[in-house]
Amino acid sequence: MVSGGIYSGKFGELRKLFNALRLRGYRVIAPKLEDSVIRLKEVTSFDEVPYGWEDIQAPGKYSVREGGKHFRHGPDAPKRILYPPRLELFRLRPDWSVEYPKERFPPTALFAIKPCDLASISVMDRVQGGIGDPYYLALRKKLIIIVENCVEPGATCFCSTMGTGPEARDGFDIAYTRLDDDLVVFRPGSDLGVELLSELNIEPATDEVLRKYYDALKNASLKAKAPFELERLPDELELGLNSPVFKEVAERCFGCAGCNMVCPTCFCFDVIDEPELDGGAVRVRVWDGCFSYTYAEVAGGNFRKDLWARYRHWVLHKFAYWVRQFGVFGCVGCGRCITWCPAGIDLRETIKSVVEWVRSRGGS
Amino acid sequence: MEVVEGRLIPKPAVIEDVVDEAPNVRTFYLRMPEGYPEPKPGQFNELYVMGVGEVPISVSDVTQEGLVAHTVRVAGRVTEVLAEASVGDVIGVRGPYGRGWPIEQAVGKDVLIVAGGIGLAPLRPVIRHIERNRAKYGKLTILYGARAPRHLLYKYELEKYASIPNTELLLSVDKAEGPWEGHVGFVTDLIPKADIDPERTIAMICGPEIMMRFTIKRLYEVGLKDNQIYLSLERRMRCGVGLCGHCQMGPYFVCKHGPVFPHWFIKKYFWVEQI
Amino acid sequence: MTGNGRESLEIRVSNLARVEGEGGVYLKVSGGRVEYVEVHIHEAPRFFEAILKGRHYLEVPDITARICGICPLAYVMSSSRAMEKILGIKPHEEVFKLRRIAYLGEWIESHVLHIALLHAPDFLGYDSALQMVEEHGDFIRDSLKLKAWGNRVLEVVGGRPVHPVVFRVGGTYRIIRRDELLPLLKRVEEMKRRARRVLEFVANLPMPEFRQDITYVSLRNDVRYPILEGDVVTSDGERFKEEDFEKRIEVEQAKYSNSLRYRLSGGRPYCVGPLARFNLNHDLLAPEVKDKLAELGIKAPLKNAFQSIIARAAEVYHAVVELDELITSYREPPQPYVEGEVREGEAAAITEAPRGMLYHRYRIDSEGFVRYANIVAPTCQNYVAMEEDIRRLAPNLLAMPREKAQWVVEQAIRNYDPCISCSVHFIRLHIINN
Amino acid sequence: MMRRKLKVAVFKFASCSGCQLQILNMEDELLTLTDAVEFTYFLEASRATAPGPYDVTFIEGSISTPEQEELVRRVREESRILVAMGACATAGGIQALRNWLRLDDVKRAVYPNPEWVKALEHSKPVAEVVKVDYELRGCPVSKERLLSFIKQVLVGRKPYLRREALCMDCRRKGNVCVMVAKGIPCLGPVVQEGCGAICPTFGRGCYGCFGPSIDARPEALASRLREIGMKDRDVARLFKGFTGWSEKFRKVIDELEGGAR
Ligand SMILES: Cc1cc2nc3c(=O)[nH]c(=O)nc-3n(C[C@H](O)[C@H](O)[C@H](O)COP(=O)(O)OP(=O)(O)OC[C@H]3O[C@@H](n4cnc5c(N)ncnc54)[C@H](O)[C@@H]3O)c2cc1C
Ligand code: SF4
Ligand code: SF4
Ligand code: SF4
Repeated sequence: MVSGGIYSGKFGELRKLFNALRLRGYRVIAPKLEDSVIRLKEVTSFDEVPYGWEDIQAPGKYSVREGGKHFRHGPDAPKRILYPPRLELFRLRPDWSVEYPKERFPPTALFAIKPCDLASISVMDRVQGGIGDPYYLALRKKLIIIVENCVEPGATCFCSTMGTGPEARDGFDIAYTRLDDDLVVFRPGSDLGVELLSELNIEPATDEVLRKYYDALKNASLKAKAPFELERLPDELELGLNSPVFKEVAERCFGCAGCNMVCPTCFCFDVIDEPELDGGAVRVRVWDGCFSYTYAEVAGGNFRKDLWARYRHWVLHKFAYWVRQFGVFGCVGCGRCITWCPAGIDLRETIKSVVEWVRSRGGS
Repeated sequence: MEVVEGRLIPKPAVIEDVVDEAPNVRTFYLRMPEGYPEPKPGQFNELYVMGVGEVPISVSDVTQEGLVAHTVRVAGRVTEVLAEASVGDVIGVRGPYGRGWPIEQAVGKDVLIVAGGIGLAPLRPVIRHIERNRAKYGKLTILYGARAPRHLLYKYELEKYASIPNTELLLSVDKAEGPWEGHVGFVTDLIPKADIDPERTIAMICGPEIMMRFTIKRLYEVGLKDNQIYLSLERRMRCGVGLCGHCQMGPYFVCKHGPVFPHWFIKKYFWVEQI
Repeated sequence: MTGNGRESLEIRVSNLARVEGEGGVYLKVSGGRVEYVEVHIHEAPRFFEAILKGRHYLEVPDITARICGICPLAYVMSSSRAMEKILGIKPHEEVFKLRRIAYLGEWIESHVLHIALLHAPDFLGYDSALQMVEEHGDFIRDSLKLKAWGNRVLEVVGGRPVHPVVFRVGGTYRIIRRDELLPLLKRVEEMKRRARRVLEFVANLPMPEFRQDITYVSLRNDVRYPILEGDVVTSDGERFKEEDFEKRIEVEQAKYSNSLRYRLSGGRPYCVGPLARFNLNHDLLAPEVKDKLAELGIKAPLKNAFQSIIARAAEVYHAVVELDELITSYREPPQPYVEGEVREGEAAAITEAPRGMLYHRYRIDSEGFVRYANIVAPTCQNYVAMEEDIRRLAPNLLAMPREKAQWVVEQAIRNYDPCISCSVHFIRLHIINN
Repeated sequence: MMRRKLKVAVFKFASCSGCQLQILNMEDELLTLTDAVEFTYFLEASRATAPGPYDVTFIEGSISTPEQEELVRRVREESRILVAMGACATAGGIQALRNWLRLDDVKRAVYPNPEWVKALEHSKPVAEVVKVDYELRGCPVSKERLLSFIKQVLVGRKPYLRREALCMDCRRKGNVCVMVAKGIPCLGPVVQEGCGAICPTFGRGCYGCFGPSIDARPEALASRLREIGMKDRDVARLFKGFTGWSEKFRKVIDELEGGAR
């Protein structure tokens, strides 16, 4: 019997859970090791999920090794699935009638995603969902989420600062935590989660298990910290708009917009209108990013022609403007933009330096 | 199988009239598609040329017959093709979008319009509105500057603005080129020349950003406060409805929080370099 | 010389059309005697030999690929094989298969381009293939589909048809998965059908009467139709190792040409390419190709240069059949590539580019940087043969209207599918040696 | 949308013919395209040639001999829109590597009779000789971009193709960054998108065939590559490829090579 409590079971129960999802007809998207990188891909067998592997992340560096206990998120975020990088929106025939691509949005389960990525979905819910992006909503409606809490955050993770991890708070169907080799703690987060868990061989967690569980998560949360606090951060950053830090960091930046692309919440897009030989046209939406030169370019000028201004906009958007726009931070602390930055720039350091600059000038 | 209809779909509108306003500037009067809501002064539409692309263009008039005018300056790829369109052609439209001028807040007050170049286009509906509801507003002052006399918009009705009761019209050009009775210099130079009552004026500004910054400084000098100043901003736009992210200015999406903003609202960001 | 009254003829085509690159042909016959035949190459020299010096061995395939956009893979393959010999690398068998797959894709793409778009119009009197669509639509469509499929093979295996990116010395940059290749087979039967039809079409083209007296040269390995490996064989009965190639040829530079030209020892003009390969290896063609040829009454050897189009079409058909086998049997290799021991050394390799044997020789230093390079492209080897053909055609030309004569001269050159871009970059080069 | 057929010319200069081949590689579209486009000068495809003026002229290849310099000037006069197509025409191409060497040495290295061979001191991009209206980058150009370009001209708009960093396309495509995951040097961050990020897709770093992106910062990439342990000369060689002669890359190369030219 399962209701909204905390349960524990053996590792094998995860396999059952995975299979249950498949049996219910879900397309299961899960971490999967491919060419030495943990991707987020469709997975057809539980054995493909890289339990027993660990990733090692650092600014501008990524690798995996076998034998580690805990994998974390790789370069792919749920954004890739819910908000595809390239989407044909419609075609116009020469007589202006509209033709929609017949896209299929199959019911999808995200399995073993991380709390930061879960949080990124709730950020997207406020952004894309809030503005009613129909493509997003069509996929989102049918999404089921099984999240794996983080016992061992990585070196670029700072979810506990951002308040998004290492333990998932809400918005999931099931959250599980691997405590040791054969002990898994489960928590349902929705009716569907309760229903799925009832099919497993699990029991209410004993006090001992609970203690272990809380300890593990507490420990983890001490690790996933950034060298800054959220309190007053938006205001402090806005006071730092003229800080030289942005210019200094931008010296090392390539402006490749890789961070925009890997960030699980960056949502900007470009619209590409293309004529067809028959006199009609097609409109395509592709991911864009504020690092790209043309992003703020208009006929006759560019509002952010210098890279430092683009860099500053990005940092400010994530940590200040976003809060004003959507009531949450635009960053979930996943650290992707740090690991996957080919220049190895560490966002946490930038923020820390700006805050220091502001404080040194008596601001805040 | 599921077909998802998105937003961002232009609907066909017919061009009913085209007026050449100035070199490289033309006004298109459009018969809008069914269901198109009446635009408010300061709002804009996304105009689309089949296969060419889409541009945000302010509504510059709504005629008695319900045609919606757009005054377009050739600036780049889309506007260049758009400007070639002629009567009978069909273009795509979406809108109206954005928040317009504070015509409600300005009821009972004096209205000061400061426009530079193409910036008069989004303000023309304000002039029209005041003209049609003359009793509701105080003094109307129109300060308008262009590069040269031939670049002035709406030449055929500009002078008529001056004959709207209780209205002052002052013109300025950067360079006179031929006979010219108005001011030569910056449009901002007209501010001290105009008769402005700082206690009861609402200022509405549209033009290039530096012109707007100078204007604000001048308005401070004559005693206007931030909450009396409104300006219409321009940013790159790819969607017009707050989805694509491009038009952000600080935390604001110019397309949906603007394009018209009270100055106090955006002051913190508006003056920051390359914000 | 001939009864048709005309004794002299002068033809000057300064810009040859429907060839890859920039060249011209000049012919002067007076008093019934051929005064000169000159195939001019005014393609600008690009000095690859000089550029290569000091480049790392891993970069050589990518750089030499740019000699020719039509057969870039041939350059990648010849240079990779030469480097592998130096470094003592033996690529995995499946990598070898993959190379052959890509190479055959390139053959199809390049051959069909020539057959349909460049050469066929000649036989029927069209200026371009696009004009043929109306009357010979099926042939053009078959050809375009085949060409697209050949390109598709290259895209799947190498990323793009022109200058594919995946091949490197020792193998590929990443493992090409079997599941990436298999979808190609969906259309393979259709392609066989189209290839048969193209072969039929070209076999029935009106052919000018002409018999070459020339030596054919190609690779031969006695196991497979030659592409990536073999000894050099000639129709004069010689057989020697690729390493010895340079010893068996003579090089000349003509003042009117930016390209060097080659003869076999003893000053013999020779020809490489589909006709030569076909004549020397027809026994190794796939059985169904042989059957089809027999049905069409085509017997090897083909000694009429105009029939090169038939050899090409036969090779296209063969390529589709072999691709079917290769893709079906392909298994992913354990490693994408084998790393060699970087050491000083020198080696040569030949592979069969669509237009014939492509010879590369390199010397690298102990850090893997190129010290010396020599490349002999197929087309340079054929210039003498082209001139020879035209010389032999001269009597017939005198009997033709001028327009027609000029056309035939051009066609005689197009018979070789000359790739002029390739040909100017190779000279017997002695890279500055320090 | 299409009124009269667009007159298109294709001229070849010093090149490998790969870019013009990309036109013939549009197998699926070729026949439809010829309804709207007339190739009035395209030697590789047709014997029949018509004199200018041309609506659109695609130039393949770099300008590397005195005759070519002459010819391209004449072609410019005959062309309404002149498009430099491919790495050779836009950046001098791989043959521009000789620009770092002395021409005499180069000639002597290659030809037994160097005095017979005429060449300019440098292999130049077309824009160094005449005004170029558009650039279509790549070695070779991308077929998709070429087609899109032609369609945009047909519809009457000034063609536009994104020119941001390749990384964006690479990551959109779902590639794993080879620099980060494998430590493979990649020019993607400073190279213009357009190829579809093929090299990273096939497990290697970008070697630069599309040349610098719109706001490229090759100097930043160069210092990062040195920071992760590459030698100056190897970094220089990385940039010194198909588009090495482009202004931005040239600058970095010269700095790394100590200004030696
Ligand atoms: C709210 C608003 C109202 C406007 N009203 C008018 C008007 O009434 N009359 C008028 O002539 N112009 C107006 N503009 C400016 C007009 O939108 C640009 O001149 C036009 O987008 C240029 O497009 P283009 O394709 O010709 O130029 P390109 O430089 O080729 O631009 C390509 C694309 O970039 C974007 N873009 C470029 N410049 C701008 C810009 N200034 N603003 C927004 N997006 C841009 C567009 O999406 C455009 O399709 C307005 C702009 C905004 C934001
Ligand atoms: S800004 Fe960086 S750390 Fe924050 S959510 Fe985006 S990618 Fe993750
Ligand atoms: S692989 Fe290269 S192009 Fe792709 S993201 Fe990394 S640096 Fe950029
Ligand atoms: S990734 Fe770079 S080198 Fe590779 S094809 Fe694209 S532009 Fe060329």
